[in-house]
Amino acid sequence: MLVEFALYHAWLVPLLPALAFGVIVFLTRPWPKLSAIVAVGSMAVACFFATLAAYGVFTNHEFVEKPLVYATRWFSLGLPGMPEVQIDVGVQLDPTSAMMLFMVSFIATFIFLYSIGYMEGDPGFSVFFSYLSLFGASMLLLVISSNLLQMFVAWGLVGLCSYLLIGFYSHKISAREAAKKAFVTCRVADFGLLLGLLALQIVFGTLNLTELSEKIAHFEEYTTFGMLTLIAVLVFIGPIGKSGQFPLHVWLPDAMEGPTPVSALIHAATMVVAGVYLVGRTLFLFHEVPSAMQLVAVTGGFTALFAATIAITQREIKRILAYSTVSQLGYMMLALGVGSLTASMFHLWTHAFFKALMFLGAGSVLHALHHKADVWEMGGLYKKMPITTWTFVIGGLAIAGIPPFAGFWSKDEILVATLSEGHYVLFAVGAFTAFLTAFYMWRMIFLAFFGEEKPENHPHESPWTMTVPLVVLAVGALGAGWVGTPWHNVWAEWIFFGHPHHGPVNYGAMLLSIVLAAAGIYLAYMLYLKDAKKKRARRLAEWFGPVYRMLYNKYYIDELYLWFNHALVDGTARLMYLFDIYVVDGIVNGIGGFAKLSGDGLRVFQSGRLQNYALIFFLGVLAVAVLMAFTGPSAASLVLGGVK
Amino acid sequence: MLAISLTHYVVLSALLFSIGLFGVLTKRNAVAVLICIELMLNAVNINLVAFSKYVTPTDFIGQIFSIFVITVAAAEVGVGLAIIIAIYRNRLSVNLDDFDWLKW
Amino acid sequence: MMPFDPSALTLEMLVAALGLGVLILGLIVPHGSRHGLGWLSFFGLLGIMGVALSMWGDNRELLSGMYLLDNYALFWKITFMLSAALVILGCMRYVDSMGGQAEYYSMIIFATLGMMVMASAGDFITLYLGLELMTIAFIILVCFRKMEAKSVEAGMKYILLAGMSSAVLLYGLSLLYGLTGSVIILEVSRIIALQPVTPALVLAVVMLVAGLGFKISAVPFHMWTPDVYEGAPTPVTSFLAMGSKAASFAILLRLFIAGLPGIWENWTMVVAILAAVTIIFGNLVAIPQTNVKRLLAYSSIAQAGYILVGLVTATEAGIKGVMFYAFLYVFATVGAFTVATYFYHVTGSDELKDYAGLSQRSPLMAAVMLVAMLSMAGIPPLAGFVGKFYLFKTIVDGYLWLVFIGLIMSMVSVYYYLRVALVMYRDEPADPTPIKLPSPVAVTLIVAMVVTLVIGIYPGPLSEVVNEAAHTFFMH
Amino acid sequence: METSIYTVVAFYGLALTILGAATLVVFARNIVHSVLFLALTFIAMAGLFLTLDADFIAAVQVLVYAGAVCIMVVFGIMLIQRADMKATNLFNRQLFTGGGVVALVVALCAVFAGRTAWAEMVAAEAVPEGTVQFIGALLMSKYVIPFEVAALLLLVALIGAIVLARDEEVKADAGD
Repeated sequence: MLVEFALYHAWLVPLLPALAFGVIVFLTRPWPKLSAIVAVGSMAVACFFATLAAYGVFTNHEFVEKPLVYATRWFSLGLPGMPEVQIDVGVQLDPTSAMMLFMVSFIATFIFLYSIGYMEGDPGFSVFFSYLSLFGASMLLLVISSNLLQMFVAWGLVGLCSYLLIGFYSHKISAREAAKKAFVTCRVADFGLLLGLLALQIVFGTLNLTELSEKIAHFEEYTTFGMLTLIAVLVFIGPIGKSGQFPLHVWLPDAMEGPTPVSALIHAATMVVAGVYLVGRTLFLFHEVPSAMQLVAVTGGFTALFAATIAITQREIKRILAYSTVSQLGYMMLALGVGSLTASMFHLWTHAFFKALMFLGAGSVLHALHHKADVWEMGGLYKKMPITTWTFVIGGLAIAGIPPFAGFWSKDEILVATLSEGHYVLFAVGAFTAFLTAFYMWRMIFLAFFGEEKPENHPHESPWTMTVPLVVLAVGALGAGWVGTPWHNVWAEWIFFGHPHHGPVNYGAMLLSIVLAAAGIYLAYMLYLKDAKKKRARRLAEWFGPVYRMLYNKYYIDELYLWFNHALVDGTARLMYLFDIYVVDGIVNGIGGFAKLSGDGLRVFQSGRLQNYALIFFLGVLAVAVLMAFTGPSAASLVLGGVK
Repeated sequence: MLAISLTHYVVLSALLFSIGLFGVLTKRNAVAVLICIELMLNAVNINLVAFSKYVTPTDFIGQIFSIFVITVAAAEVGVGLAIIIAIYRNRLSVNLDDFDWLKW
Repeated sequence: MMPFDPSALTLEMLVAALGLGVLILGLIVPHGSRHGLGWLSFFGLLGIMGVALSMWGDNRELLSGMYLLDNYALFWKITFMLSAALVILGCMRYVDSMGGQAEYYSMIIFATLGMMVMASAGDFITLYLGLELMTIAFIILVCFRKMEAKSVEAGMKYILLAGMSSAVLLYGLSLLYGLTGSVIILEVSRIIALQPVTPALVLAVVMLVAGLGFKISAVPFHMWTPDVYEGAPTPVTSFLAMGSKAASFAILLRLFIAGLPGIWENWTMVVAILAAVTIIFGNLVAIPQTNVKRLLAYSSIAQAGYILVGLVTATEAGIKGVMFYAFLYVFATVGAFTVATYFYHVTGSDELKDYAGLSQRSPLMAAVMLVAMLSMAGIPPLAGFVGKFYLFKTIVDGYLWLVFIGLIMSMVSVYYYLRVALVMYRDEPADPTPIKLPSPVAVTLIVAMVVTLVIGIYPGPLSEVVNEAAHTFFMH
Repeated sequence: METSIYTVVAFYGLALTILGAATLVVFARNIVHSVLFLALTFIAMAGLFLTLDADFIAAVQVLVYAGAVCIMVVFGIMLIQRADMKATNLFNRQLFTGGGVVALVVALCAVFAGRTAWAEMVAAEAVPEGTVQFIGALLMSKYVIPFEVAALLLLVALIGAIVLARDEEVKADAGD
């Protein structure tokens, strides 16, 4: 009964936080606590409905086969000589969107709760919650959209909210710059997406997902293969920006300037996966174009590796997490590119839990250390902050891919999918990235939470509003993957593209990924935890000469690793980083700068002197006359030839 | 024999229009610019009255049009002078080059 | 000739009577109770608007085409009266502090009358007189704060440049009359279609483009706009930005689409190029502005460029797009400028930096400003998005480059609109005292915001109305 | 159409007077002289209107322009420039650019208007004698709407001129 209601009123889920936004802005702004209650309450109720709806979808087998779609006419547009354009606004519920609906609202609820503790005492407390609510509403709207225009609107709103939230600490120049950068980069990408949508509308006459998927299945009736390829590439540009794929990932690490709950909400679990979700939603389009699939796969794989190499050298806790997000998003794209919606959405699902967990954990650390972010200056936090540490460790195990934690199952699924589609190079890239991921994550964990305690730090455990979400999410990070074990894969029966895929259990790949993850963790352990005496050892080595060094050849390996680390990985990462900040950033900033410069240049004409204006007016008259004489079909000959 | 045709009037009108325009573009005194605008409007009147005679001699359209143009022009001069007086009280100047507080 | 039926002029006569009544009452009533004149004007205009609504569907010609009564004209008249009423409602407090209420309100009403005459004008003479009635009333309004040097300077610039542009427009009209022997737009169009294109006709069109380009502030005929907008009293700027511009678009459509369809190949490309230049210039120069009124002036130039796009195809769809956009633009403009008016009334400043922390001082003002600007930037789901969509939809075939320019520049415009939003929402106010809004101002702001949101989310009904109005355009 | 030698002489004489006086309006260094030449231009133009069989317009031209407008302008000048009149009407800095633009505008008009076959459009009828009664009747019938609008326009201009040119003390009194 209630499930039925939730299924057919799924639009309530985005509407509730949107209402909360309005209520906070217009009514409860002067009372921070009340605003927080409104925001958290509305999101919790939305989550309740979302859960019911998801339950309804997953238990009802017909919705797995055929999505539940209902819509109302938004506007229609009739033009002479063109077919009527009808734009609907509606809800499309299928396992994918139901999963997202539940995941987004669930994680948002706990991040909202966490924010109460984290933002305590901030002067913009109410405003922050209003932005958060609007953000949640837009993201949920995006998730349930039944057509691409509606999705694009929500997509734009999500971008706007992220801009507001990243720049929330507007007194910091870096925050303002980061917000601007995020906005500009995403707008550049959105432009590509918009062109793609326009082309889809023009070619196929609809933006409804279900209609599009039917029409694109036999696209030959409407357009050429080349045009379809172009459309697919244009549509993909949007996700490149939103999901931080190379080369438009530059905004994502900078966006960590926002308050940490924002980072967790936007840049880990929800917003950045919008791009992945969009590609997943339009997979029927990409599926028709093998080269576009190739592009998605290669972009994803490259981004995964690229971001992981950068993450190794970073020092700030949130920056490491940011690059790891970029890398994990690359995995999801890779999975889509090899055609496995199942694996991609599975990784999206597990990643949401453990990445939100780790961001909130990082927030808890920053909260305790008064925003000291360098992992080299931390250490030994496990004594004073047990809950944060152990939940963070669970997150670390999950992202590294240690069974039975959630990340293992989904990463394994991606690797198996890559392998079974015959992409051996991409498989190698993915596997190596898995190793790197384990390494840099555990480097961070060992440095920050274990080892010697730094005397100048006075950490303390965070309040319950912050630790409860940590514990809940840790449970998720542990168990969220169990729905999709290779032995009994319920997940693949719900979420798939085309037909559910049941391959044999690939023990080889499984073993390889466990070994790689363990190796990464072990390496990190050797370098950063065990090696606390490294300096003393080096002094001894100098005293006793080469023989001693031979005896302690263990250090040779370390040195080799270190050399490898510094000279090669670090060097490459450094190079990538430079490329990043100079070339890619340069282009993005250059566009903005050009607009401003030309504005400055053009205003010189506005001299304030009236007769100057009159002069320009008549220059305009002359210009129009010349234009008229040469653009009109008959005027030029009339004027030049002369008809008397 | 050189007959006077419509073209003569059109050319005369164009020349008068341009003389007025020249004054508008180059005179410093606001009053001078105002009267040069009147010259431009008068050029239009020549056109209108000439067309009235040559094209629609019995309908008087052009003549009536030019009466309205004269009316509006007179009204404009009145308001323009009032503004010039007001600005003179403010800045003690009618030099148009001085009035560039509003710019960019 | 058909007998002249004075009842067809009911609206114009009522507005004229209202203007005269306000003027005379201003002489009679004592100083202390003159603020009632604002209410009289407001309710008078609302009442006349009610009469106008009852005339919907009455399509006819007066005096063999000299005066056209159709839904097209009626739609514009309602738009003008609506904007005049909203401007009056939003600025009463401001006018009370400025003085001269009777003259001020009656000038606004007479300017509205001029616009209404323009909307119905079927011949050049009526068109010219309507235009001049509006212009002269505006000139007086622009320098109404005559004790302030900037206001009078703006008036000076406006009257001299407007005089010059009317001379240019008239020159073009006179040539058109000379070529066709008629001043009635519909006859002119019939005769032109029969004749070959002559160079003088091309010259006439050039002059018309320039003269009307001045009124709608299309680049490069826009130079007066920023200066006059900045110097004029803010409510006047707001009325100038929407009323004057909308009325000029009304006659621009009549002259070019109804009057010159025979030679449309000659002017469509020019109009497209003008639209592109206007969009680019307005948006780029708006970026470095620091004065809110000036920023809005440049943004309104850019908006004129967007509206001009509707003229390019010279079809019913284009006319519809123009009317739709002009209507919603009224509300965005009223919202933004009423905020600016009242802000100036309270703080005496128009500088952007003084808007810092406005969201803390008056959440409603900041919200309305934000909604208005986002609508102008064309961000969904606000009205401006739908309007731009209708406009650009008409030119996707054949003028794709213009669509690209429009889209790119819309993105650029987001940059400076959001700069205002940032200042209002992020920065700390220098003086945190809350601004208390009097109820008329609050009502104006709320109406502007709600309409902008509603049209954006549910454009269906307005779109239907505009369809009907645009349909009657070709009936004569 | 028949053109007598008198019409030709009258046209060229009047045209030269108009253009010459207009040029002097622009080039005079004293603003009062400018206004006087303006009056001369207007009167010569009235003569031109007579050759075009527009006697009523000619009368209006003399009365409104040469009479009212010029006197009004002179009054205006007297209000703002009481002292030295010698160099009151100089050129500004954009003399040569302005001249260039005007030259181009002249060329534009010459090319476009000059190349048009105006002669073909001439109607073969004569203007009726005594235009006043026709114009009067038309103004009150066919052109009644512009006529009424013009009346309001004059009212608006009148009020505006009073509001704008009124002295500050009076304004301050009214504006409390």
